[in-house]
Amino acid sequence: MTPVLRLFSKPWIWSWLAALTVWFLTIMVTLGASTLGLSQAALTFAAFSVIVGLGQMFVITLGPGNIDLSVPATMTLAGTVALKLMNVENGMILPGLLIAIVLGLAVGLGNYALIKALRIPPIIATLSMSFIVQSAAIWTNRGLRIKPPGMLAEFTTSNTLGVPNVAIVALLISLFAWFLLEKTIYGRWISAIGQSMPAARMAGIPVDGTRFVTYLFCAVLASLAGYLLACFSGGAALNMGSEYLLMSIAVVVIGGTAVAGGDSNVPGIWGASLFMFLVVSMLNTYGVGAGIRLIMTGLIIISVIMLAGGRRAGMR
Amino acid sequence: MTFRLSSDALRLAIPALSLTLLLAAVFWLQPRAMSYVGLNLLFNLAVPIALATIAQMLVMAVNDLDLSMGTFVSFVACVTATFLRDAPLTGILILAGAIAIYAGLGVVIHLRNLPSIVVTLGMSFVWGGLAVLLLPAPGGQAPDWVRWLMTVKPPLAPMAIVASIAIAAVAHLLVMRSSLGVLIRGIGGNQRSVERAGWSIVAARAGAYGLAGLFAVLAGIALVGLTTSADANIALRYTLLSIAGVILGGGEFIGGRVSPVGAVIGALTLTLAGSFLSFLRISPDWQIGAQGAILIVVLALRLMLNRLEKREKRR
Amino acid sequence: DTSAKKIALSNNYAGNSWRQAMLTSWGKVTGEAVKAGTVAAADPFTTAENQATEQAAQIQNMILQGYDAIVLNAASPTALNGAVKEACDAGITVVSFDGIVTEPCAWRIAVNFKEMGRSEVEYLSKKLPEGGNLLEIRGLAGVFVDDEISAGIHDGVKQYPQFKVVGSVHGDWAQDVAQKAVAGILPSLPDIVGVVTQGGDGYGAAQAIAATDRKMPTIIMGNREDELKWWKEQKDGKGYETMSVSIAPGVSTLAFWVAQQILDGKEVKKDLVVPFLRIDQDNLETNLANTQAGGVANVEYTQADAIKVIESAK
Amino acid sequence: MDEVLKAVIAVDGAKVSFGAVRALDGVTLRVMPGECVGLVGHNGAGKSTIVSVINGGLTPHEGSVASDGERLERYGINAARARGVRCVFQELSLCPNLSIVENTRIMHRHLGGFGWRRRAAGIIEKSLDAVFPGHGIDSGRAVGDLSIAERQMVEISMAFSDAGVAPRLVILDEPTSSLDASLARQMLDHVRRFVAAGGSVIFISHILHEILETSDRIVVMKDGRVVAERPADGFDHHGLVEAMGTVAKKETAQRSTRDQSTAPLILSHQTKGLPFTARKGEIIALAGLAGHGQTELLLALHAAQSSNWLPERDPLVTFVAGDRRLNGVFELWSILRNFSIASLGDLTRRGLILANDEETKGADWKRRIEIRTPDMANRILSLSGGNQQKVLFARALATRAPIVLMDDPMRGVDVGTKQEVYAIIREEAAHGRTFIWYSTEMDEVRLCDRVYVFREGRITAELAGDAVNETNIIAASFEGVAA
Ligand SMILES: Nc1ncnc2c1ncn2[C@@H]1O[C@H](COP(=O)(O)OP(=O)(O)OP(=O)(O)O)[C@@H](O)[C@H]1O
Ligand SMILES: Nc1ncnc2c1ncn2[C@@H]1O[C@H](COP(=O)(O)OP(=O)(O)OP(=O)(O)O)[C@@H](O)[C@H]1O
Ligand SMILES: [Mg+2]
Ligand SMILES: [Mg+2]
Repeated sequence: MTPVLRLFSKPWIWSWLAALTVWFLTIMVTLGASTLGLSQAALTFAAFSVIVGLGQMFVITLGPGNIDLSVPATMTLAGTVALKLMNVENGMILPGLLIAIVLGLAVGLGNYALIKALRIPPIIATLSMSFIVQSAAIWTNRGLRIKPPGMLAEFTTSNTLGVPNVAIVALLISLFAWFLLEKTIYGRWISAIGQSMPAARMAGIPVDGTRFVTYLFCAVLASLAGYLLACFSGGAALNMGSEYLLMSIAVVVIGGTAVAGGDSNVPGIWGASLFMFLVVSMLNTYGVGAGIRLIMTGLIIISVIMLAGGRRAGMR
Repeated sequence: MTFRLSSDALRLAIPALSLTLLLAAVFWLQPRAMSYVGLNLLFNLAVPIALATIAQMLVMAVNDLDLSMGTFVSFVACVTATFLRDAPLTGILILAGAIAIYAGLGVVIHLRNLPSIVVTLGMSFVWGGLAVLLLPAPGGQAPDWVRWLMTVKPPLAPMAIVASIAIAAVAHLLVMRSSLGVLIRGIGGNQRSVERAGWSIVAARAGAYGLAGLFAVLAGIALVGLTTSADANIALRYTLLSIAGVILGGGEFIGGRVSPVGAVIGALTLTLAGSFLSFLRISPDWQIGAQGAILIVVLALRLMLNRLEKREKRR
Repeated sequence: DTSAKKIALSNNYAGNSWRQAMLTSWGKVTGEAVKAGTVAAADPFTTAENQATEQAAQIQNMILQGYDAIVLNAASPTALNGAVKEACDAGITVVSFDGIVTEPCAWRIAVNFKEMGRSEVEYLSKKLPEGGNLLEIRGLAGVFVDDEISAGIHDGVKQYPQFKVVGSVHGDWAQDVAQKAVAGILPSLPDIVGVVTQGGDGYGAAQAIAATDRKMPTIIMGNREDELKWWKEQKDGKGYETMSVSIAPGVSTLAFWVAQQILDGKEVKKDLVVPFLRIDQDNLETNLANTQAGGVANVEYTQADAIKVIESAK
Repeated sequence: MDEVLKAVIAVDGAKVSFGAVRALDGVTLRVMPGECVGLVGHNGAGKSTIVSVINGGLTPHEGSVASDGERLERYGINAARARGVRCVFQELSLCPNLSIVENTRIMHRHLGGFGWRRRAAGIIEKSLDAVFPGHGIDSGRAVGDLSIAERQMVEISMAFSDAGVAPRLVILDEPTSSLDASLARQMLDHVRRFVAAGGSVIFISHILHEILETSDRIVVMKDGRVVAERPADGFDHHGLVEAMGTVAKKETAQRSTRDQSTAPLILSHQTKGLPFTARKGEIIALAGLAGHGQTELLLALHAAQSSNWLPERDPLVTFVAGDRRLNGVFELWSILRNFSIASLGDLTRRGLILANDEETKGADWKRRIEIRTPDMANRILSLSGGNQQKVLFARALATRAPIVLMDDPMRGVDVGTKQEVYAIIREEAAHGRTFIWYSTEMDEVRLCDRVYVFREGRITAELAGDAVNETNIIAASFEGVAA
């Protein structure tokens, strides 16, 4: 196989190609003048999708039926509670981060308890959980938008060497996720569980422990994304996560991760996140209305999955 | 112990029991609901949900999942409130085309061996976009015959109950009694053996999806009959509601184990759960959370009864 | 005498600060009214998912619960008509506000959203007589308020042709969504002099623009505390000028009093109009001081206010 | 050519290959009306494949199919069914979620129309009554609720049922594997009745006496070819085995007569029947008819000894799956990853996989049990089934677990490989490993030190030493009492 062909056999290449195409089409409107601005904006906003997408990817890798619908509510809860705790004080940045992570752990624990102890299918368990979490977010601060501490706001909104800081954070998390997947025993385990749960069990893998940790991980990433997003956008809002429900799933599947589980990839998440942001920007730039924008997004998702090809034994 | 409940009967007993319990609780909280008008008010919005749940159930019967149910029903609602009223022929053509697209999705998913989740996720954007194009702002108006159908007051039992029973009966005949239904469930159970008996799987899957499209279209029409007009976001929650309804009704994600009567009961249960909560007068902060809690409770009940069933079987 | 009457609030959404302020105002004002014995009950209900179908079910439940009046902030102006008609037929007074319904049997406390959009452009035309390019931030696609305000803005642009809308994005009335959408389109836009908004999105737009090296255009604000605070900072620092306009969340209390008046047997016209709450350069500080941190600039109404509104409509 | 004219089905020079595997290498087979053809051969000989060709599920790459003297160009499932060809497949092939009546509907495409339920019930009940008198199966029950034997009975009756197109040729691919002696008897009697009435049957079984007494003619296959074909009375048991070319017979006959009763006890488990114990270095067989609780015991042992929540440094048990596809291979992975997954704990430092150690160990085992592949980085599915099975063995043996649970792991493994694996097992046992081995093959059972015989989910007999022989095992598995 030539290197080019090998590249094209990678599942993530399609999302990157799509992102590049859309990026090019958008900057051509201004004949390239918007290159830097658009790229920076894309990196910034892709970063949030990447963080939640990574968590969702780990869960989806666990195999058919595994999905976490509590991502948006977790983001909201973590964002609101952390900002309330920090109360615009720079000294409270770390405790704020800590409480966000603790909340993520709590939600993940709740999710897996419902899935395991009550045998509720993940899709419904996490949905029910998200209602409860959303209520908790409302109850804690009734939607007040408290500003983030100055240092944190400054950090999340500025660039280092032209690269947005949040993108750097997302990159670090991606590297960590890649490392987990490729280099550690945990990565092998989730991939094995996703391919066949009975086989994984018989191979001596601690299946429940692994799945539990994965749901925790997803919830923690969601809460981390909520924390960052709240600081970035100058305050947490009760509806700030809602966009990330479909987004977190879409970036995973467009990125080439197998919906049937067992096969995940980190680069695809970046390609898909950039693409999802850029496609909206492109259609906005071309002045396309909301209706057409939605239709095109849908058609593009279907085309990407058709190009990437159906998977063998692709359940669902 | 010669008496033995079949697994199908037990599958139904569980949702029926939860519905009865919930209904008893609602009557206790709100005795006024125990009347012709009261029952209609409690259940009339369950009618479109029940139809959508049946549609989702048909897709789940062939081991797939439809994530576009909500946007599709919204789209149908928009068509009903605009074209179906103003230009019935065009309206019917559009709806027929939509059903054909559904059947086509079944074919594509089967032939290219695509994950149905992703394809329908993509389609949910498409239907949503079409709905927004059709009705950028809420509006339109239900055709009179639809409005009449949904508000007619039959003797003895209110429309909502009559319609629910009719839907359950038709779906039961179609899915549990007819040859096509057997074929569709057979694919969910063991696709290979159905193939070996000489059936065309593509055609059967197209049939399942087409029927799902048909029921979803009916759901959209019924919904507009109740609301009198439509908007592009009117039924977004039907996606998750319909899945939850199927599961509550004893259906399973894989294996072709579905129950149409159960699905209708599941839809009624979900609707009733909402009313139950509002009769409880929970603080507004926790009203949303309570919906999650009640889903959990009902599903936990299912687990308990499933355990009972297993013990019964082992005996 | 309405001391035996029960009123319910049917609310379709609680997921933003405006709605939370609305619920808080409701709780405060009606709590006092119940304590004073003016009405027997005033229970708020909120649906989980901002869906007309869910709210229709909620209204039907209220009919069953035997409320005498339903105060309604509707998810859709038309999709609830079926349920509202049923409530009217059951002899229940329905008063809709903010998100109003078109069913003729209901009362409407409307904000002229179209006018609100138009006034934004009018303000800009005074401030920037030479005109220029505008960026429009819209709300949630497919929702009536979005369409109304946007139509008003475009009417305004027609009226003041020195302005041109060069870009339009959907911000879903959320700061973060608006920020993202604006950041995406901004690089491809020519210079813009103003941003016309729908509320809840101004601060997001400001954040997105601040992240670039563009000159800060005049961004119309939407009365949120963070917006006002930002404006105050800019005003103090660079003499930044703009205006802020939105509907006051306390309008729920006006609707409550109107419902109470109707139950009391008062003759009330079906269509009432409340002015929107506008904040200008000179009254910014007072308004900011009266606004709860993280909340929305608000006005709560008294029974007397309601009577005045009713009288003036006659 | 007179024969061809009369043959219900005549396959001529059929060749089928799956990638590099030659499943059929020029097979010619004729089935006359009124005869029962016995088809025997080692695992992977191609028996199931020729069945697929005859029932239209598979088009041969070369060769032809003719029926009633007419060469069929467009032969397929529906053409076959129209000619009355019916098949009972090796693996159960009913829809478990449907009732017996509904399954009947699926099997008979032309049964539709108003009142099909009544007709279908009539058809299947008539057939069940005919084949298994006194069966006691209610046709309204869901197949998933039936026992394995009942399912097999339904499937056999389904093949013999008549819904318009009368069955002319019924193919039975190992139909008796889950039936007890009396049910098998009933079925064989029905086959004779069916043949006497002019029907044809192709009967595939590894139970040779069934073949010998039921068939009119026996066809022996080996490596995708027909190697012998004679009237049944031309064969005896020994001759048949010889014709199949089973080298295994001689070697496996030599049973090591080790006495392990003094070795330290390593595992004991309370079961519904007799208690189960295992000693260090023992090879223990779980015998009895297929599906009578052996796999369940293995799963229970595994579940009892391994944690689902925490990783274990020193697991007590490891498992070799028999159903590779269900609980053995990870299809998306390379051979190396499939091999190393169970022993990964030894190949990591602080959770980090030591890639070099993994590769070294993989290469080591590749050599030791001769996994035939150029590169351990190739995908596992690129291996033949037998080699996949070897990888699973290597996976288990490479762990440090002192007990190896084996769930009929030789299913579909060829003779040569088997001998290699037997040798490895003996060697490991000599080094003190314990093997608990569920097997459906008598030859394998006889390799073991001790045998537990299962019947209806419980252990009904324990045999050791010289008591381990075919007669005792068969007696115990059918009568349910210790021999
Ligand atoms: N779909 C397939 N893909 C690849 N190889 C196949 C396929 N089906 C059969 N084979 C191969 O063809 C050969 C013949 O298989 P077949 O199933 O006919 O054997 P058999 O004689 O029925 O064996 P058994 O006694 O185990 O049932 C085997 O080597 C098998 O691996
Ligand atoms: N490459 C393949 N693609 C699709 N299906 C396959 C493939 N290989 C095997 N199968 C399936 O597995 C079934 C059993 O074949 P299996 O792999 O067990 O062959 P085997 O006879 O055990 O191999 P071997 O001859 O090496 O011992 C086949 O009938 C076929 O359905
Ligand atoms: Mg084989
Ligand atoms: Mg075979």
